[in-house]
Amino acid sequence: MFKRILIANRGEIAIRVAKACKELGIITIGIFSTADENSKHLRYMDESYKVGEPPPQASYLNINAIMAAAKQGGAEAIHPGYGFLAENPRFAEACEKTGIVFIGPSSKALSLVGDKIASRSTVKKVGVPIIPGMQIAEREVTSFQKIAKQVGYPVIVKASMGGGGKGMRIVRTPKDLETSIEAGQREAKNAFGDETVYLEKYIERPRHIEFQVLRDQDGKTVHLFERECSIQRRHQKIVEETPSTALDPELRRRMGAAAKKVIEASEYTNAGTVEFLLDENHNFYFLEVNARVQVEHPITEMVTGVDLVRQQIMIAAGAKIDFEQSDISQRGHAIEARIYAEDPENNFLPCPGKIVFLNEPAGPGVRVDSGIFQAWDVPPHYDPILSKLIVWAENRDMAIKRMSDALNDYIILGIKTNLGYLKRIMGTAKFIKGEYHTHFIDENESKLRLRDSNINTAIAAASLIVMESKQGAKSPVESDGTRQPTTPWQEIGDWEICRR
Amino acid sequence: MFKRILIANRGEIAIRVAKACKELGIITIGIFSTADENSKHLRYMDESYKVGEPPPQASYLNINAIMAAAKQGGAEAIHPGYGFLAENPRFAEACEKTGIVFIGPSSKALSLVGDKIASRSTVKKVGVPIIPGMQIAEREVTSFQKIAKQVGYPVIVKASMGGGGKGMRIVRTPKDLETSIEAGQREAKNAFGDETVYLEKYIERPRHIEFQVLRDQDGKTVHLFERECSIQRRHQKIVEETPSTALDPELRRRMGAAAKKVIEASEYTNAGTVEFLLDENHNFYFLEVNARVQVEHPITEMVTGVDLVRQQIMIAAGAKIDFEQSDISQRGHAIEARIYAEDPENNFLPCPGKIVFLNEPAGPGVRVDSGIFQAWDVPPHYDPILSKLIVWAENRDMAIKRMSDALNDYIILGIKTNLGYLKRIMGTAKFIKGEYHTHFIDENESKLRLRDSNINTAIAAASLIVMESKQGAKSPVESDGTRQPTTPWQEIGDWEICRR
Amino acid sequence: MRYRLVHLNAEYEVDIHKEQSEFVVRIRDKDYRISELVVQDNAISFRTEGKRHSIYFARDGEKIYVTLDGEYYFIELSNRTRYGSQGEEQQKGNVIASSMPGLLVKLPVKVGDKVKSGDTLAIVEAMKMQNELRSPIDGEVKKINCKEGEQVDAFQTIVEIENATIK
Amino acid sequence: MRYRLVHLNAEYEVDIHKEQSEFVVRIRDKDYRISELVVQDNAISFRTEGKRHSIYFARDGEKIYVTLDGEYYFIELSNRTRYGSQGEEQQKGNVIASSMPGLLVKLPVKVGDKVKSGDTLAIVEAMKMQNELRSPIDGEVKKINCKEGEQVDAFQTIVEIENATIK
Repeated sequence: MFKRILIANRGEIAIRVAKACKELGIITIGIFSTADENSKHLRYMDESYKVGEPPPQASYLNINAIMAAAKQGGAEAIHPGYGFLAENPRFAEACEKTGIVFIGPSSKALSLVGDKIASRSTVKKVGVPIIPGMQIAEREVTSFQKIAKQVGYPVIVKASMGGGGKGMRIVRTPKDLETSIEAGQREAKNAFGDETVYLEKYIERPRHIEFQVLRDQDGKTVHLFERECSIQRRHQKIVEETPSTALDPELRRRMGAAAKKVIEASEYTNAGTVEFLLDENHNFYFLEVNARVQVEHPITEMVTGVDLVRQQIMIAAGAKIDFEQSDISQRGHAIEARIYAEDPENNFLPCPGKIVFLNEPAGPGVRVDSGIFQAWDVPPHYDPILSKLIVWAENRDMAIKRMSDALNDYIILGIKTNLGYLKRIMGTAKFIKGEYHTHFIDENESKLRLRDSNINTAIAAASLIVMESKQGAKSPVESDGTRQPTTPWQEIGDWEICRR
Repeated sequence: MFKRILIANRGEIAIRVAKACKELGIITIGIFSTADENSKHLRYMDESYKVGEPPPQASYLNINAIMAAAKQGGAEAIHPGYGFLAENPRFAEACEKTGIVFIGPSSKALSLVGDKIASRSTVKKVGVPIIPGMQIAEREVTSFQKIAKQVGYPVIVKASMGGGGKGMRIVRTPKDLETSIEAGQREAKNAFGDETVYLEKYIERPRHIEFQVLRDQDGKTVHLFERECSIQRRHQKIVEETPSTALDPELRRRMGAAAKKVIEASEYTNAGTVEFLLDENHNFYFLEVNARVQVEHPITEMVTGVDLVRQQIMIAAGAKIDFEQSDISQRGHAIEARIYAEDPENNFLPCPGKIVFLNEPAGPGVRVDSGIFQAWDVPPHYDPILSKLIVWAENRDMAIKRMSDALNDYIILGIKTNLGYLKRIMGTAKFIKGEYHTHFIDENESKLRLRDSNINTAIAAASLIVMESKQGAKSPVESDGTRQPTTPWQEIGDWEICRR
Repeated sequence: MRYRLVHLNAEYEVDIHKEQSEFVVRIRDKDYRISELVVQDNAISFRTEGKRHSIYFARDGEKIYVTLDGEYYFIELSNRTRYGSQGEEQQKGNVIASSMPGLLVKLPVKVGDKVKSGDTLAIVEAMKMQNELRSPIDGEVKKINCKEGEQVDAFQTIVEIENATIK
Repeated sequence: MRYRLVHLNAEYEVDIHKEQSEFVVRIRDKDYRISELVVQDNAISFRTEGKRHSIYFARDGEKIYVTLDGEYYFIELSNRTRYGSQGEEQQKGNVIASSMPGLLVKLPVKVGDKVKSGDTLAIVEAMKMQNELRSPIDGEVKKINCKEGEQVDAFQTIVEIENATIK
């Protein structure tokens, strides 16, 4: 087993990985940008190295600086977490070259699964269904037109190196195809430095179902069942659950087998996730491989009882997976809600700032993977994720109620967060019934709006708070030195300075 | 299902029960003494009633006041938690008479299992081994002498209505028997108002193993495996774990079957725990039935995935147990540590007082059932339990490390607690090996003492804190109005006022 | 005592006075009788309309964060000329302010430029998210208060547009 | 700067002085060089002997609670006549103080009573636990500072015994 691991990340995932390391008796080496000198993840590191200025390019994406820290700290392995350099083949390669173990797949497997078109053709070869569309990237508009006609409209134009919705264009009629291709290429070029786009059949109202897979260096492959991640805002998952209400045992079995095939065909080792779209007729299509530990990995841990981060480290160290597919079962139900520093009432715009008061929930079936603390100033340079609230319960109904109650107990004051919004999701009829798909947020917009019911009570509370903080203060001393006693009625003057 | 439940308790267990109620859509009615007007459990109650003054007799043991609150609040059922009135047949009877459901066994079953001698004979009838000794309470010293000779010394004299070690006397030679009986009777009389004592064979170095059982009103009985509770100080459990390292599958099967027999023979419904002693030769003996949800119930929940408090409420409402014995399995390993307001360096004496700073651990496999909050003044009238830290992990080694790390993350400042002591238990060779019994604390006393290694660092920190708070303060103003600049060297005067 | 509070761009006129042991809070012509008021640190609790509320809050100058039954309310004391959020600007039309704190990554206009409604005036980036600020009106750039590469605050005015014709 | 600190009845003489950017803390004739000192709210961190320590603390007058690597240290500034804990009393022998805050449930002696070593002088109850305070010496009750039914603090003197013959 490794003696020293560098954790090339920050926030909750760096803490998650550090805890797994400590439990294995491994010394943890942290990195931080100058914006993170006081961040929580450093409390879990035995040693820490500064790797650069706040912008990610200068620090958490700075391969040279991170490799230097790894060398200085004597790291035998690097865990990249998620985001930042987690799926960057050049980073994996830099590790391979210096003899440091990259905790993840090889740079070769990373390159393969990172290229959407290449991975589509690999997957097709082993008989896993892919969304009908192009097999290779083409440049000619006529090729796009031909294939669009074959698969039938609507179609979607996607960036080959894409992600996060960038470079995507849905096309519903042939006349819009050409302009959409051009727009997609432009956006792809700007976002990824590569203008290659391709075309697929567009699946209406799909569910996003992914399978967690582990594969060791001997090629033993086990899946740990699905996660349903259809609740998304701006192509980013915000609520995930497992099991999915959309799968029956037979479909689950077939998708699990398909996921294992994809991982095997990609010669992929370590933990990986195979993403599928499921259409309204229960057909599933391979979407992509996420070559990292995912934000939503805890729900799989809760229902299968397998510690995924520990498995990642063990596999990277050469250990064999010591359980069989038949040992893995789903027990109960788990839901994750991602807590973001953002304003759902203002288009989910991010809201960094100081956390003035914090109370995190706890108790039966409640897990909080948190990267924050009271009095911390959330920096504006990184992803707005603050923490993850995960609940487990005997069944889905209880899990939804437990999540709702835990969200009630989760108090973050001083910055705006999506806590209230997440609670509203838990109260939505379609979510409670499990009847949802990736357009859930859009289609339930009115139901997810802050309801009026308690606004007057909140306004009343705010007025009382203002009044109390005035009355609690000492009587004001006028500039001429006379002391004026304060009574509520004398403060009516406040009214006058209000803007009309 | 009930619409309104009164929770006749305080602290973490009242919160635990309230959460289960809320998840079932049940309105929670709380009670509090005047010492608990600001206590955390009230935050989880939809309504609350004051039931009396701080002493337990005046409030949490005040059956009349609690029944009045139940009536006023329209409670259809009462959950007693643990301790206080949880196993009091008169309280169960008061509920039965007023048509309120007591969430627990009937008053009749409570009376039976509460009487140690009566339950011993019930248990013996169904073939479950009991510790060799008296079958009925006897008064004649000659009877004690005869039976002591039969079972062989050492023997133990116990109070029939006993608990918590009161009225117990270990007797190693015949000449000490008579005085021990007299002393036991006196102590029993004082503690329980009943001087009846009886005699048993004394088991050396036993392990305390208990089985969790559920039985519904149709008589369906399922056990949820064992908990090992041998780590005790002053006859009170402080660390519990499951599975026990002392059981093999065959012994586990036999003990589970015996536990179910005991519950069935006692005509006991709802959740109950059957306690056994296990001797060094792996013989087990029935000890007693705990007729309540137990402090350590969470570890069973973590490994079996069954929510015990929810089951209690469902069974009391007439629901059938909807799983079979064969559905229940133990997954992974769970450990609980009880956090007490007490001073392990001063004979575990209780330490009520104000919590100045609080940080509770969280993350993968960590559960905190807590009854405290920062700035709360822990009242001196009740049990010193503050909260319970429960961890789950894939295996026992990982669970011990996880507990140790979580204890590190658990910060309670302002009062003394056993947090450090618990962490030392996790680092003890005998605990790590799983080779322990109920005398663990005594036998490992020297290993459990606060080690010297860091004391100088702590002293240095304390000195720096004192120095900083002096330097941080403004320069002192002398009574004559002159302002004196402060420099470290001028403060040497402190030395002089120290006591020699 | 009277206040004017703003929540989600709606203004609330509030009038508080004491009647014996109770407070009466009038909000939009409806009276709420408040009793059992307790304020401590970050928590306030009171009873109104038959229900007891326990509310956590944080106050930062004119801004008040309040959480109640799992919902969050961001309320501001309206006693100064506030810089509005995007929604409001579209009505007001001449002051373009950032909707979030972040880095001003692009400022493609200069003073005197003619702009059309919908033109991008600035791009602010925070937490991996780019927010484009577009002109709500046809007009001319009158004033620019920031420079590209600068850190801006939420509600900080970046560009002022002189009204030409409202479209 | 010099302090005398008490931890678990052991006294530590501490001498702190500054040398350039470091502090030198002398404890029992050993020097600890402290660098990178940061004190904020309830946390103090510093480096000494090659290791960085992050310590939470709370200070309440002369009492300092410190937690370090999962262990808790209760340290007192020794600049007053302290009432000792039980252990110490057994050596000192004439001042009987409660070991914990609680209710004085029994006080079976009165001034002038002759007591023997081991006799129960008082019973204090807290958190379901009774603590018997016994006389460490043969002697005579000289002074009683409390009444039965009274709440007592930790270290509060309850009874004073006049030494007869030390057993």
